[in-house]
Amino acid sequence: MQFDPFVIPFNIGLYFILIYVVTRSVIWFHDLSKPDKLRLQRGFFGLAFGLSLKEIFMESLIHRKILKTNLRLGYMHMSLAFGWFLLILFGTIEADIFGAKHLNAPYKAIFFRFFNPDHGRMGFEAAYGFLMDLILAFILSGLVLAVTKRFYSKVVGMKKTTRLKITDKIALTSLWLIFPSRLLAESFTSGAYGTGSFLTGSLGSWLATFLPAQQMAYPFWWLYSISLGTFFILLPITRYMHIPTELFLIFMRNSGIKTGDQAGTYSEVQTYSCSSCGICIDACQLNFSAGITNIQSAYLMKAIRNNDDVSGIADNCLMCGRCDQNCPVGIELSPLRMIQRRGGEAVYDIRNIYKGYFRSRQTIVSEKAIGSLNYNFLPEPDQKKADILYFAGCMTHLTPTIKNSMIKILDASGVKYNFMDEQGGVCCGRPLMLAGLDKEARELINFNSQMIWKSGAHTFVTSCPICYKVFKESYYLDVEVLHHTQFIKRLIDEGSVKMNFLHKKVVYHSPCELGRGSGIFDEPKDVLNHVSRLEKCNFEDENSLCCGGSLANMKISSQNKKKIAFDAVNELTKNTPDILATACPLCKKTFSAVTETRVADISEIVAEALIIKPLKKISGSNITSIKELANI
Amino acid sequence: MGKHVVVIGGGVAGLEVAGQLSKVGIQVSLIEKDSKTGGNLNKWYKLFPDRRKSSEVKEYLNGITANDGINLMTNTSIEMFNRHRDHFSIITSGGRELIADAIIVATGFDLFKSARKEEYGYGIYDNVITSADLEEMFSRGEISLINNTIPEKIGIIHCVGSRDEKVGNFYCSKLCCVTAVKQAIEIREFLPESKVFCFYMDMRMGGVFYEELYREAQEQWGVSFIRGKVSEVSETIDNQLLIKVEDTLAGRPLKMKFDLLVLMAGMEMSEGGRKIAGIGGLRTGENRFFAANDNHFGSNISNIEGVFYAGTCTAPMNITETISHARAAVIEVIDYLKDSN
Amino acid sequence: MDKFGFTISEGRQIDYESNDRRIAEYIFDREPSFRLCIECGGCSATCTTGNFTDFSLRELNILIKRGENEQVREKLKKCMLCGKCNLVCPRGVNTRNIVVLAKKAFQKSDEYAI
Amino acid sequence: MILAGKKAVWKDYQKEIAEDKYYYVRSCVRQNFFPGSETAFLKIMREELDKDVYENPCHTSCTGICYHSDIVPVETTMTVVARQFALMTEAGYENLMPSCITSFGLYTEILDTWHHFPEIEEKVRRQLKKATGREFKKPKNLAHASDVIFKFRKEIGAKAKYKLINKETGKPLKVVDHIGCHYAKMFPSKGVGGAEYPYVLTGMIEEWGGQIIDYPERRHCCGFGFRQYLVQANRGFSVACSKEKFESMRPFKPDMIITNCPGCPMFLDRWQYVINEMEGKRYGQNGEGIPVFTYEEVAGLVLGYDPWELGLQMHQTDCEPVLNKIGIDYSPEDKYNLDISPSYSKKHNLINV
Repeated sequence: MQFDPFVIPFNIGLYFILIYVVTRSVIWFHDLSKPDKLRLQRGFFGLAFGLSLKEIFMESLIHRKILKTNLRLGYMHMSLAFGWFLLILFGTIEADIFGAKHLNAPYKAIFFRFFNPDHGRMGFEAAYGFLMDLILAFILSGLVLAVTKRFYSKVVGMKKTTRLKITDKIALTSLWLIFPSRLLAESFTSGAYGTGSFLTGSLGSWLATFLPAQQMAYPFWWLYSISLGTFFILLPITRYMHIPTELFLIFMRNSGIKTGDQAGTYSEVQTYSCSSCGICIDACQLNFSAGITNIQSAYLMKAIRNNDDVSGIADNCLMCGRCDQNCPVGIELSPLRMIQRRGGEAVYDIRNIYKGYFRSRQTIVSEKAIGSLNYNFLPEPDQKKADILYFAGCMTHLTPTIKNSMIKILDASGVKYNFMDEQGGVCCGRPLMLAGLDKEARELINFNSQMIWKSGAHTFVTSCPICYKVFKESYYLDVEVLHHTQFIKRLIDEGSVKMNFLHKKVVYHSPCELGRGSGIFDEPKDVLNHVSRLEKCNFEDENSLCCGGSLANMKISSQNKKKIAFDAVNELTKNTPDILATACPLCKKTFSAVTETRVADISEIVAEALIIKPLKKISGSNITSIKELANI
Repeated sequence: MGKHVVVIGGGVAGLEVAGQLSKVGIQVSLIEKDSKTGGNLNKWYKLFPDRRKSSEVKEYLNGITANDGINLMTNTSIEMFNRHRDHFSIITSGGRELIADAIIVATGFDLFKSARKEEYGYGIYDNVITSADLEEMFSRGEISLINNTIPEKIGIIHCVGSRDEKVGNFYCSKLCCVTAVKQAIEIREFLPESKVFCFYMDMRMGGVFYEELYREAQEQWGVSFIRGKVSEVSETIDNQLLIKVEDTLAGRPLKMKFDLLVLMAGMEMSEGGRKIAGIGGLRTGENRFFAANDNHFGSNISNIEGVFYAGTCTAPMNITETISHARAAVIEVIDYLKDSN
Repeated sequence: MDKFGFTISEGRQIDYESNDRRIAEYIFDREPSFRLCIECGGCSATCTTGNFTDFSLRELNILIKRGENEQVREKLKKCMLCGKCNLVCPRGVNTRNIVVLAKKAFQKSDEYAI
Repeated sequence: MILAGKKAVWKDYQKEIAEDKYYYVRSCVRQNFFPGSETAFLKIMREELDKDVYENPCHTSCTGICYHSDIVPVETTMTVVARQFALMTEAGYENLMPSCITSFGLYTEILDTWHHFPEIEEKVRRQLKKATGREFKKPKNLAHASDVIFKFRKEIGAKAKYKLINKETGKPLKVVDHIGCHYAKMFPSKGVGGAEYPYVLTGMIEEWGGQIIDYPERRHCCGFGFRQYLVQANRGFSVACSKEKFESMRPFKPDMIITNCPGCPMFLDRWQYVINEMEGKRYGQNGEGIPVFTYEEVAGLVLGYDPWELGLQMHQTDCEPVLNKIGIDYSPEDKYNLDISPSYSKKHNLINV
């Protein structure tokens, strides 16, 4: 029996964390909703399992996504994660092959050199020792970067590094100590026995020249064990919990589980999966334009883990989704933030949980009022019959050019439509949802839904991406919901409208709620390509910027909004376009305030290029407007 | 040229006129009723909108009038003046006779006598003061109540004696609003624990940087602005001042207690000016200020040939406008003297 | 007690000193732009809710500041948070946050009352 | 409070008050609510001050209440008032001395109107002539009865048997003065001391040993306001006005209220009872209520008149606390023994028509 008291700290830590993780996962599984449990079971015996393994290898070990965004940071993470993984893997194999017996206790692999100091003098053993040293060197190189990053974050190409709490610091210190202490312990042992490869061997024999290697080795084996033990024990209460949790996250995600509206297993798993890498901080415009550096998603995740008051953090966010897009772990940061905004007040809404699980939305029961009404002053919903409903939205009423352009386009296309909020409508409900007031939003959604049902329309077109998102996702209407860019694209494809080509240089700004929020990137660009010279810019599609005017941020001051808008406009207008095109009234309004460049909604550009059929004189009638003509 | 011009009033306008005239070699007699020049400027500690010290402006004015060509006569007023064919003869209170080719009236303004608004209790309630009294407190460097305690809640009442038919002043003094804002900020600077409320009828922030100052008062200094004309003030048993006002924007009457009330006294034609108007037959307007010959291009010209106006004796003006108006008067005088040759 | 065929009328006067202005202080602390309102009424004019009711954010602002909280409590619920007021405001008052904060403050004051 | 400042204001509002030969016109309200007041006034004027005061039984209401209640048109009111002037002219008097504040205000208003619009005066003269055959001269001096008492406050003070001083403590009684709205609020220059800091009652109280207290709502109306009270549905507003005043004066702990208007003592007196009945709220020390007096009653008291002769038993709020504080000699058992009053009055020649 190979045993020494110094392995005890490691063993305690290891068994503690193993038991903890198993218990935790049982609780997590138990807390899952029924459909999610089914998803997970299906995933376990399906394709999801394989996919997850691949993803775990690519993301949790290799850190492919971080490597893509930031090579040095990626290398740092990869060397530590992948290196450690290799160390454990090859260490276990080494212990199994070269050890006293097969199927050893885990500590045998970790402290292999201590128990087998004579090992590795020649041949294959020596080569294996070389491999182990190489892996250790690989890890240590990453560690050097990590230490430097902590004290000087620019070295790894980052502007900000996350702030730590005290347990994180202890855990971090013990993590940092693990590999240097292993290096020294192995080196001293190797020095004493004349073994070891290029790293431990060379360092050991050099140290042995002036130090009593035999005596020096033992304390470092203790230190190595204690560091490991401490790290494991602290794991559940520090950000390093992300190491085991991320595996669950990947598997759950691949099984098709979504965040939903309420806190639950998945949101908790995601929260613990955040490694506080800080990539979200760099991506955040509140950081780089407005200098607000304490509200980013990494801090939110940390605050939730620490049970801190999160309202100040949760509300101060544009919800542009840039962090979601950049998160290397793939955490759904914006939905998680929304859960916090709701503050546990979420309507227990069966549809949201089952969303995507049921094939047909038609089985969903119709709307019922919830509790006492806030908006009982609203009139009885009433709407004329029409095939197509056009809904400008609150914001569009403040940018009447967009509204008028859309009317011009609709009139010219000859479709039969109704302008639903011509006299000013009722808010779509999304602003309330963004403030975490789902119950109130539901009342407005009910009202607008009834308006739409009464119209009998099959297509619903809106000019506002904010409206679009909520109509698309939270209304459950048996109606096709389109943003006006999609609708115009369709009109062009059908040939219902004809346009001149405007010889103008245009840069397209993709609005957050339309682009990242709803995945509509191509239609607006197709339309613009059709009527103008669309130029590329540095912030396109998923990487596009927020205008700063977002309704999602409750806290931001108007000055900071302006700063964000100003920086964004500067980026977008670098190549001096004639027109900065957007597809959102709010973006238009926000940008217009800070730039000399013409800011126009796509509908405006299209309306400008529109070829209006000349009015034919119809005998015996005095039709004067296109609209009337179209109705004939 | 050997011409002699008498300037009546040694305030901002009078000093500027005297200085500019002597620069071009005209002999000037500057008549001031007080023992020193500076006029109303002496009462003010700091000026709006940039809160520069009034002493800086005085320094400038003293600089341009430190000139041998100016015969300064303090503690002197005008008893009589007569226009002869091409000159004026002026009798001073000292009995001296001055012969002048032209006269510039720069008699300035007096602050509205706040005691006339009896319902505000100036001179009756212990802690009702005027904007000028407050400036004096600023100069002394302490704001305190009669019983030497520090006020915590301070109210500022706009439009005292301005836009008020009841005291016969229909016009807007136009500088009290910005003075109120300036003083509110200064109070907050002096007493960071205090709360300041301004009661206004309209915020007339028509000057350069006035609106910015207003915004600063709200944003940085937390001064509250309540729209409504205070109707009456009374003293409570604990020596606080209870005001009644309508919060016109809430559409409700409001009562509130203060430790100190500051009345933003408006500007009126000065007593000296009224006297001059009487003895010289100079025309005054409905607002009792001197009536200029033409409001657009003759605001310095009086109804008597050779008599010119400079500064706030014609209308409420800030210092910038007063100095511009004074310089314009200088041009008119030079023109006039040239023609009369 | 209607003993004489009439009751003693309640005053309409806002008694600033005895009113509870903690709601206002709560908002002032968290949203300094609350101070910047100049009561122009732009918010009320563009208001989506104001299109249907007498809801006026301008009025609510002022009533909160004076501590006339009871009048605000119910009206506040009518706001749809659409944010048009924010866009219209010439002073950059963060109107939506004021509404959200006011709602929170009332919620808190209710909790304390219980 | 800076007294010098107040005095400066008072100096600005001096009014001419005739020396002698008054044509006295009674008040409709007063002789019903506090009949002893006017009786005492005449006694003081004639017996104590030795003045010539003439009273005409043909005199009618000035119509003030109806005028302020929008019932009688202004021209009618003017004609009625012109008739009063005619009666005065016929009697050979020139100094008009109304007992009622509303009458005083109305006469002042009418004289001012005639001053600015002589054609109206002419028209009224014609109407009066046509209706009654009478002609009139405008009064040379118009002073309210309280102005006259104010004028002779020193003389009354010299003859006083009591001072408004708390016998026990030796300190002056704390007195709230309440001036009728129509006294000076419409024409501040026609009231002694003006409208903001009226001096007419203050002068009396200070002369007779009391101390005036300035409480915040001292300018507030008593609540009569004609329409508020006369329409029953509005009475809640009337009582609320009085309540506002009581609440405001409460911290000052006043011993008594003095008024110069017929309606005010009525409302300040009766509403205390009503507020107590409706809300159980009592004012004054020990919840005894704050006694409310007319200036004639106060003058009578300091001159040593019997409280029941002055008609103090007609007050809803008991006046005994004040009588006791001053140390006035009176017999409590005679308070409601009304039998003695007529003979008593006759004996003392109080009613003199």
